[in-house]
Amino acid sequence: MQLRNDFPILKQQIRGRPLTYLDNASTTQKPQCVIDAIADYYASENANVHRGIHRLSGAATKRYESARSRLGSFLGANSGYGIVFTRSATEGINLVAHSLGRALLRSGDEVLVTQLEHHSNIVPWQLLCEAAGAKLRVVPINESGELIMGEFDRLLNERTRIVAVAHVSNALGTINPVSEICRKACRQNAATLVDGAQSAAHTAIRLADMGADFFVCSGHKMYGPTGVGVLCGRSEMFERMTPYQSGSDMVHSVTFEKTTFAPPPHKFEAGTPHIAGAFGLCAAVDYLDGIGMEAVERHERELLAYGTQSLAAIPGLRIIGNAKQKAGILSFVMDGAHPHDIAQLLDNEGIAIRSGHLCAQPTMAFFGVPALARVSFGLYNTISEIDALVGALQKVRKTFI
Amino acid sequence: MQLRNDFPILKQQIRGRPLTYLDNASTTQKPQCVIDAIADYYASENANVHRGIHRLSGAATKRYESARSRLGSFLGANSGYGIVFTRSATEGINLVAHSLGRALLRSGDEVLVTQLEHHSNIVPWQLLCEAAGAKLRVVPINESGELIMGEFDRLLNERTRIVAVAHVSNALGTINPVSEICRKACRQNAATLVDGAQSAAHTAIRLADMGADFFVCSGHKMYGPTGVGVLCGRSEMFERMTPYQSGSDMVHSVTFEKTTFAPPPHKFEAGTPHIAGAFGLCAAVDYLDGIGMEAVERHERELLAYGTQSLAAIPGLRIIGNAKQKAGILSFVMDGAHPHDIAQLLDNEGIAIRSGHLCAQPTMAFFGVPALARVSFGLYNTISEIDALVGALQKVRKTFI
Amino acid sequence: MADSRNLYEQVILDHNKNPRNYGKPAAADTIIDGLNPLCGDSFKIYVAFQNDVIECLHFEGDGCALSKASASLMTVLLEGKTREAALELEEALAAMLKSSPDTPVDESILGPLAAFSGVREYPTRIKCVMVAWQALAAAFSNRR
Amino acid sequence: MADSRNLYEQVILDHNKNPRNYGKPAAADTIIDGLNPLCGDSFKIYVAFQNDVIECLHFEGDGCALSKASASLMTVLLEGKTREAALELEEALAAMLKSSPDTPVDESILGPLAAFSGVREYPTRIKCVMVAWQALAAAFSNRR
Ligand SMILES: Cc1ncc(COP(=O)(O)O)c(C=O)c1O
Ligand SMILES: Cc1ncc(COP(=O)(O)O)c(C=O)c1O
Repeated sequence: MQLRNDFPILKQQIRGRPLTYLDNASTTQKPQCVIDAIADYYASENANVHRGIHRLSGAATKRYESARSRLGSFLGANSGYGIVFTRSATEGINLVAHSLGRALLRSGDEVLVTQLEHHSNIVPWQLLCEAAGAKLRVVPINESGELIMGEFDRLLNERTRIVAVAHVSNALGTINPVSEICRKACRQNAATLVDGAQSAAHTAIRLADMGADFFVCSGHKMYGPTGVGVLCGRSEMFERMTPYQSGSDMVHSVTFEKTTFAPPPHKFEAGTPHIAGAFGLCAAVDYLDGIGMEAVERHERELLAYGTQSLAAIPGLRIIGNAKQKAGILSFVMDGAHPHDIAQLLDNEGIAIRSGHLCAQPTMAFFGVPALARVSFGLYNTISEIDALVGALQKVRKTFI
Repeated sequence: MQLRNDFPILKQQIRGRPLTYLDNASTTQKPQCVIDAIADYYASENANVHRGIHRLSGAATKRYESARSRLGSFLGANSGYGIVFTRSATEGINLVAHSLGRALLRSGDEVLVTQLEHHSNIVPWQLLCEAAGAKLRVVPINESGELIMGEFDRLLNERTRIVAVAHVSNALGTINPVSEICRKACRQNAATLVDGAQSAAHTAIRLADMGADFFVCSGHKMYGPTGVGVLCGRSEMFERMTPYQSGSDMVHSVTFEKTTFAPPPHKFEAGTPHIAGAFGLCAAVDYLDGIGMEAVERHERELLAYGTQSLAAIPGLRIIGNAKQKAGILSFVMDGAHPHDIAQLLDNEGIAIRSGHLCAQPTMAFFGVPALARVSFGLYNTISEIDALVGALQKVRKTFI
Repeated sequence: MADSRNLYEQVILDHNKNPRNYGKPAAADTIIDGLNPLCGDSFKIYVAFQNDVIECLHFEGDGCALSKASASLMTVLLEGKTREAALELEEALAAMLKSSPDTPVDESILGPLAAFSGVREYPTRIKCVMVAWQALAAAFSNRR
Repeated sequence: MADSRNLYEQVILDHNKNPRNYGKPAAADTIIDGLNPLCGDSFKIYVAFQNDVIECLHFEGDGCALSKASASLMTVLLEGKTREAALELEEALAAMLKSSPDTPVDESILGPLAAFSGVREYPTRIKCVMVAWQALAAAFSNRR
């Protein structure tokens, strides 16, 4: 596959074997163009943004703002949306929970999440509800790992003020019906946040069609740098929200008596932002669009189909999560072998997968497992890597039986 | 100067002239070793931390934790302190204002800042005081731009719960007597936060001797990457503080009924951190220690002395800020020429300086100026760059007279 | 300083050094604050109307050469104009500043404001030129 | 899988497959929770004392081969030991795991725990080996 050459890390050997990286839901590898965008900025354009008259600073400011609009176009946001750069998906959720949640939620109100959420889309709402005397309600899932939409309909009511849901479950790969959820929530006047950490780099996002009020994602899961994420939100919501972190860059004027704040998105970006991160992420989405998100999605769907079939054929292996709509994530358990030991033995073969509770303990609890082994695909993975995985899993079986 | 070669950007020409970068208080340039540390991580070690069994993840985790201790040793923190990676100095201050402030402050309590603070060390305390019904009090300065310590003594009282002060003023260069301030505040049982954004890369920090409860700084002002900063704080304080952002990595266990939190520093680092940023910052402080912070400080003191003398000789130019203890920052105004126009004309000569309110509007208000022109030195600046600056300022004078 | 001539045209240097209609007039119908927090530029603009027409404009405050010259030119150019005409000129100026540096400038509309065309090379300075104009436009749009 | 032999020594595979003292005993003086949130490992440890001596130890729960084998070996090794001796062995195990992979291992102190020396190459797994031990040590230290 030609595009594997774009990723320097894939040329590397792990103990004499090529790296088979199947932990893309945790973080993705970086193409050379992303690494170069970061290095070039530091080597020839480095300056702070929003602050200086000099040419480096002017250029950095301009490029930072155009990275902002580029991310908006990548996510299919129309002019009704604004883009805030965050550290991560986690920070985006915290920002909304703080700046919208504290103003919106009253005692007795409800926030609706699902049994499929990542901790980062649970705990901020939990703490918010505690602080506001509101109630956190949970849409349950079925044995396949799909949301029970009848229960969603029942739980959504006039007290529901916020609905927060993953686009794709990081633990099971389930693709949730987020358009339907946003449409129904909107009818009840509830704000919607879609956690796109696991979708943004794997399918074309059309935020305007999806209809979410907020969408968050993480650069490092999109072939981009660490320390940068995106919160895309409806401008009218941003206008109404209180600031989050405070300090320079988010103020209009400061006196000890009274401080006024800048309009969004700046209102939500206090202090010097991760400038190199924004540029690297911009390079990453250019790279993705160069391949085409449809092609990326198609490729990963093929890997998923082949992987599902191959893994299901291994005796004693059970795939957890069999939703009809699934992204390129395959979680499983194996008789007699703990997920950690599976991951460890695969690592010795140069195969990197994830194991553990996957930051989704409530999902683990539902399936009654303490941990899962998880394989997650990226655009550079291949059918022969899946064959190597299957061979290694056969060996794991023998070790622990 | 040999070490200029370590900085690729300094080899660059701006409109046919070499770049004379004198905006180091805004952000510093990056040595090649920092750029390499980031690029190498992405090209050959990229993985998430705290999350995986596989070797890349294990190596990243280990390196991330050792970057943490390296920053502690760089800042002269003893074992009573812990290190939290933040986005920036601004985020570090926000974290303390939130997680310590909300728990500590009662109506009628006081927070003490100074007239010299950067907006990032004002607004978080202002909002905190508003929320808590507490009072923000301000230590005034004299015409030289020094804190009036008699007033500090008067303002510090048994209602003072937090004292937040810049180590070095970014607007005037004043070095504040932070050890004395911390000692006196401690006697009144007030917590202390020292904003080291402008000191950490310019003088050896000995946090244990300084005695601050918290110290914050920004990587991008320390020859390191954007998007990473450090909050160093007393572990016993960290233990008592509530979490800040929430989500993965900062929890111990999560159920919809009850979530328990990880111990510090992890409690304060929700979501995937800026891993590459921590590694780059670690490379930056290794680089600084390689030169020796004493040598850095001595060099910048020489530049300041020479710069002060040279600028003072320009007719119509007035230096603002003449503290006896000053770091390598020179702010000034010129008759008939607005700071922005000075900066613009210098830019045409390839000289980058900063102009504006310098995110220190209260300091501007004190001196009755809307803006300042600011020259700020870094370890790579030279005497001949100051000569070039003086020549260019003479021309500016002619243009506007 | 060859380059800077593009930015600091003689008319700009002149209006900066000798701003027209500077200072607080005895009476005004509207007082508008123009603030550019990024720079610390801050102006007060005083407008007196006769029916729907701007009878006279004054300004005072502090700012860079670009913001000051632009405010000064504004007070000169808008005298005797309607609110609509003022808004149109503001839009024309904004559009010119956002255009690429090699686009020809329509002097028939912009008049002496064409002197600001060099600012197109310096996007961070656009705000300086616009600060007085934007404040005026915001106030006028509200009353439309 | 040559490499993995260092990590998964026979004694570990054996204690993982056939954990000793597994399950809830009829009676226990102390019940201790050992949790490794990173991994989802979770054990309950049941301790029965006779005077100051650990009469018997049981455990149950879920965890990886390393955590399970380590817990199983712990229940075997600490029977008849005092709290102090238990804490000492916990410290010796922790120290060994933190030592560099080429440091010789003192089998006279660690006995079969020496099988975990391969874990030194895999720092992320140290926690797995220690989870039961740390829980026990925390409970014992509190009572000292
Ligand atoms: C569904 C989902 N949401 C949120 C997150 C948090 O992402 P980050 O750690 O980058 O904030 C993740 C990452 O694992 C995720 O998979
Ligand atoms: C004294 C001081 N404090 C805080 C800050 C804020 O730093 P950052 O924008 O990196 O958060 C600065 C940066 O200019 C500063 O000079």
